[in-house]
Amino acid sequence: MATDRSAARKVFDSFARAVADIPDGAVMMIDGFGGPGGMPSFLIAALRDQGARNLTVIGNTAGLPGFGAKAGQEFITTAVLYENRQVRKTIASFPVPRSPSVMTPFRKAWQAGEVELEVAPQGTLAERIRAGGAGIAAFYTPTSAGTDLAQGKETREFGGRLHVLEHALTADYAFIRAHRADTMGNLTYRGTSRNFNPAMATAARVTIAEVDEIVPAGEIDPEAVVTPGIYVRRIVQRPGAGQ
Amino acid sequence: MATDRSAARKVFDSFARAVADIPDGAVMMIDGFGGPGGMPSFLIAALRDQGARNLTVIGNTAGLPGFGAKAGQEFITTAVLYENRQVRKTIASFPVPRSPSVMTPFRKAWQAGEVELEVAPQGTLAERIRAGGAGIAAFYTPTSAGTDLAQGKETREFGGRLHVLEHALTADYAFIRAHRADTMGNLTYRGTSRNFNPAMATAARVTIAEVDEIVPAGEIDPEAVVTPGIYVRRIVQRPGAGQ
Amino acid sequence: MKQPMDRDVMAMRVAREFQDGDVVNLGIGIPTLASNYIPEGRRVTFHSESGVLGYGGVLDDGEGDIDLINAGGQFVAPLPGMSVFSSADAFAMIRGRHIAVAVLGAFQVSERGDLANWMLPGRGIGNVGGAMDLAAGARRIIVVMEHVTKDGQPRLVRRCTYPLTGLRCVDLVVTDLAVIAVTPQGMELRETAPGYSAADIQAMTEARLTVAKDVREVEL
Amino acid sequence: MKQPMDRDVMAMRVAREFQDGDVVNLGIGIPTLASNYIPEGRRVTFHSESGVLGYGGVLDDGEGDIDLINAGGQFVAPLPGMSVFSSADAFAMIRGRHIAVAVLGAFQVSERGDLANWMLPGRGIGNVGGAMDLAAGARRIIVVMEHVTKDGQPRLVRRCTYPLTGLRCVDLVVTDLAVIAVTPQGMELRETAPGYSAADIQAMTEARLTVAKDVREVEL
Repeated sequence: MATDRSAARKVFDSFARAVADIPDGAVMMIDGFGGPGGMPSFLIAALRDQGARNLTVIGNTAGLPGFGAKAGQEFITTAVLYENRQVRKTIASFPVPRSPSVMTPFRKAWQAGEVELEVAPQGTLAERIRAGGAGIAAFYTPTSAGTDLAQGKETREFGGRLHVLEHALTADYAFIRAHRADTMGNLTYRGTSRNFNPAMATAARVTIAEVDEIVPAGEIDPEAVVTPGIYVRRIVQRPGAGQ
Repeated sequence: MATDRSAARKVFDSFARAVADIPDGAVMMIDGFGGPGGMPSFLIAALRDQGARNLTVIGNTAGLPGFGAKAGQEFITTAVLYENRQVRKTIASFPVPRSPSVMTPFRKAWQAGEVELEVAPQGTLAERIRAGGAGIAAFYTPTSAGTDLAQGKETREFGGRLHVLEHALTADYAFIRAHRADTMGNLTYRGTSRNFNPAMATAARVTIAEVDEIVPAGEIDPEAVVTPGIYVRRIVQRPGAGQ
Repeated sequence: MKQPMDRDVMAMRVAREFQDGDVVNLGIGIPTLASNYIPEGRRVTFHSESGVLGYGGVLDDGEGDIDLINAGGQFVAPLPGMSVFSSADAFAMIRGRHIAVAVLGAFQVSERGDLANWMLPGRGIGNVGGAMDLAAGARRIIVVMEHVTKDGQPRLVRRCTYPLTGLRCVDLVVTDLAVIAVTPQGMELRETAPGYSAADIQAMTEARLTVAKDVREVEL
Repeated sequence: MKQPMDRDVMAMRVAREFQDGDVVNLGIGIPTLASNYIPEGRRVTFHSESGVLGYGGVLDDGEGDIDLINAGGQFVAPLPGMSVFSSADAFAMIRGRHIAVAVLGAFQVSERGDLANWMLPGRGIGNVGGAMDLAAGARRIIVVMEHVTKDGQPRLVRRCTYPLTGLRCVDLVVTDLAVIAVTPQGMELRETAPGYSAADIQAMTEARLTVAKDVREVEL
């Protein structure tokens, strides 16, 4: 049964310590939806400082400046990992800003041939991550059938409609941005900041959550838990309240 | 945008009216987990009284007396539909009581050859229903590989492990037992009464929810909604408070 | 006098398609504008692949909350009866055919309803976002776009030359010049902007148009 | 003197396998009993396919809540830090290999670790419930059962003759007479009930047993 001693086991006191063991070549799930809401910025910054290289980064974007942010609001995205040349492969649905004239560290790295890109439809990406966490090896979806993104993939008709076989994604580490954690690792989110975080939390060997506050077990209504603690290995509280 | 007038559209004032249009031959998703918690008993009773025949019933059980109930507690399960000879096919994971000596209407109908049975592993059943609601035509699962329940199904290795191809399930109608609904059809549940209900709610053309209470839109925290209103077509309140 | 529709008129025309009770997903740009013109007496619920159902209008920077955005990253207002959910759940709704209408922008639409709206050829890198999921999943796809490109090239084409988003998925196209339905028999011109004849429209359209018996000027 | 283990001793022996931090799924019967014997200082979280994680002990009829049951339909106690979720999510946890240990009953276990526990041959109808999902998904499967049938037939067999639940999935078997590990080389006898020799155990076992170098009487 849960005891108070268990509290200390998941709660880490620094972002640096929480990411310290990430090795070169690790497969990472990080991003939220692209904006500051749902973005595990402190964990990303810690990974930049930690310096692991040859990473694969799975996320909705590859760092979009200003997306979903207040005017002039600064926030750290996975862009800093491209800037620091830590990434060798990206799987994303919306990798670059809409305007081709907006240069980003990812776009620069991609143009220089330093990073490999796999573009996946956003819903397929979310479902592949969910499948990875749920022990589903692969699934048939109608999304992308007949398009360039289905090239080289197996297809098959179901109910007279062409479907594409898509494979599960898993990761070594997932960085999660949640609102509240209890000491058992149960998480809640805020609004659309939920996005890719709950699925990513299920699909990594080690899931690390960056949260606004950590409360004792029992403080989160069992009905309101979005990510059950079984999926969360490490929790770190962001400095300051709220954000 | 939501207006107060919308309230009246999903809320039905009688169980009989809510099930009136179910035709002979309909595919139904009903059950909860087997016990009174999560069982849409009033809707089941209304369907018995309505009399539609040749139904396919997809559910975890096919009516288990006493399961998950207080000693002597009476509750209506899908058993009444078998008793009334309304069912021609069942898909279930736990169709009969553990003891072969406990006779149930389903067991009797099955022994008499009046009802066809497909047994599915519980997790595969839940995932097939979820897939039906999520537009996934089929998926590969390791569950049941190499067993009798995989006979006649396609298999394939992923990562050196045998997987079975399982197809999505959808229904014409789902009966849902929830705790609270708002007038937009958003639902919350209580404890383990959630079980198959949220997945079933997504997988039917017409989802009908039986709830303890109906509150105005805005009374349920957007973060705590388990079944978003998009999935719920009709809502009926159970007589009396609580149950 | 020939009078192309402006962005707001196009949005208004699109909004007339929304039926009472519809759940609608709006793309960025003119599609988002359509939320300002819901016909009186119809209840429409908005869905965004950012993970929210039943949200309200777009908010400005001051009122906005970074934890409540639409798929374009704009801040939106909460409404009573709103719910939030994960991306996996948001796309389960889309792929599972629970969205009545998606309104999307496009580069090209072919006469059989193929849609190209995610990638410009030659750009090398494309943002697909949720476009393919919406194309495959929404029960009805309305495209809203300029009738021709800036260079005057038709966007309604026999076959798309841009990378496809989805096959045979578009149901209705609203442009600044016309309203055109995609039917099993091909494209049918149903409404024109004021002052345009069917021949005017066909002249700016590569796709072959049939003309509806009751073709008329667009009404709002 | 030969002293078979009783149900509580078997449950106690099973519980010794739980490691600190494990999430454990317990089948009905002796497996459920194991929750009473968690070793001091180890934190174990219980999962049930009824849709709950972090619940407490079994409650009697009076205290029970019909909205908080385990997979066997028994009422269980809430605990701080508990969470509830749907069946689809409960089995995502199982299939996705997030459950450290499942403790299951069985009719037969084969020497390569095949499990038969869901259907008696000839009964015509079987309740599979979550058995196959647990067999395929839990990271470690411990079977707890009587060493032989009521008729004295071995349950540890060369090949299962009953319908299979899962292939090569069992890691450890705890019976009333012995503790036997399933290794890549086959079954290994590790512990015996008091007074039983390795030869005694093999005599009641159809599967071929190797005897661990440090085979010993079961310790609790």
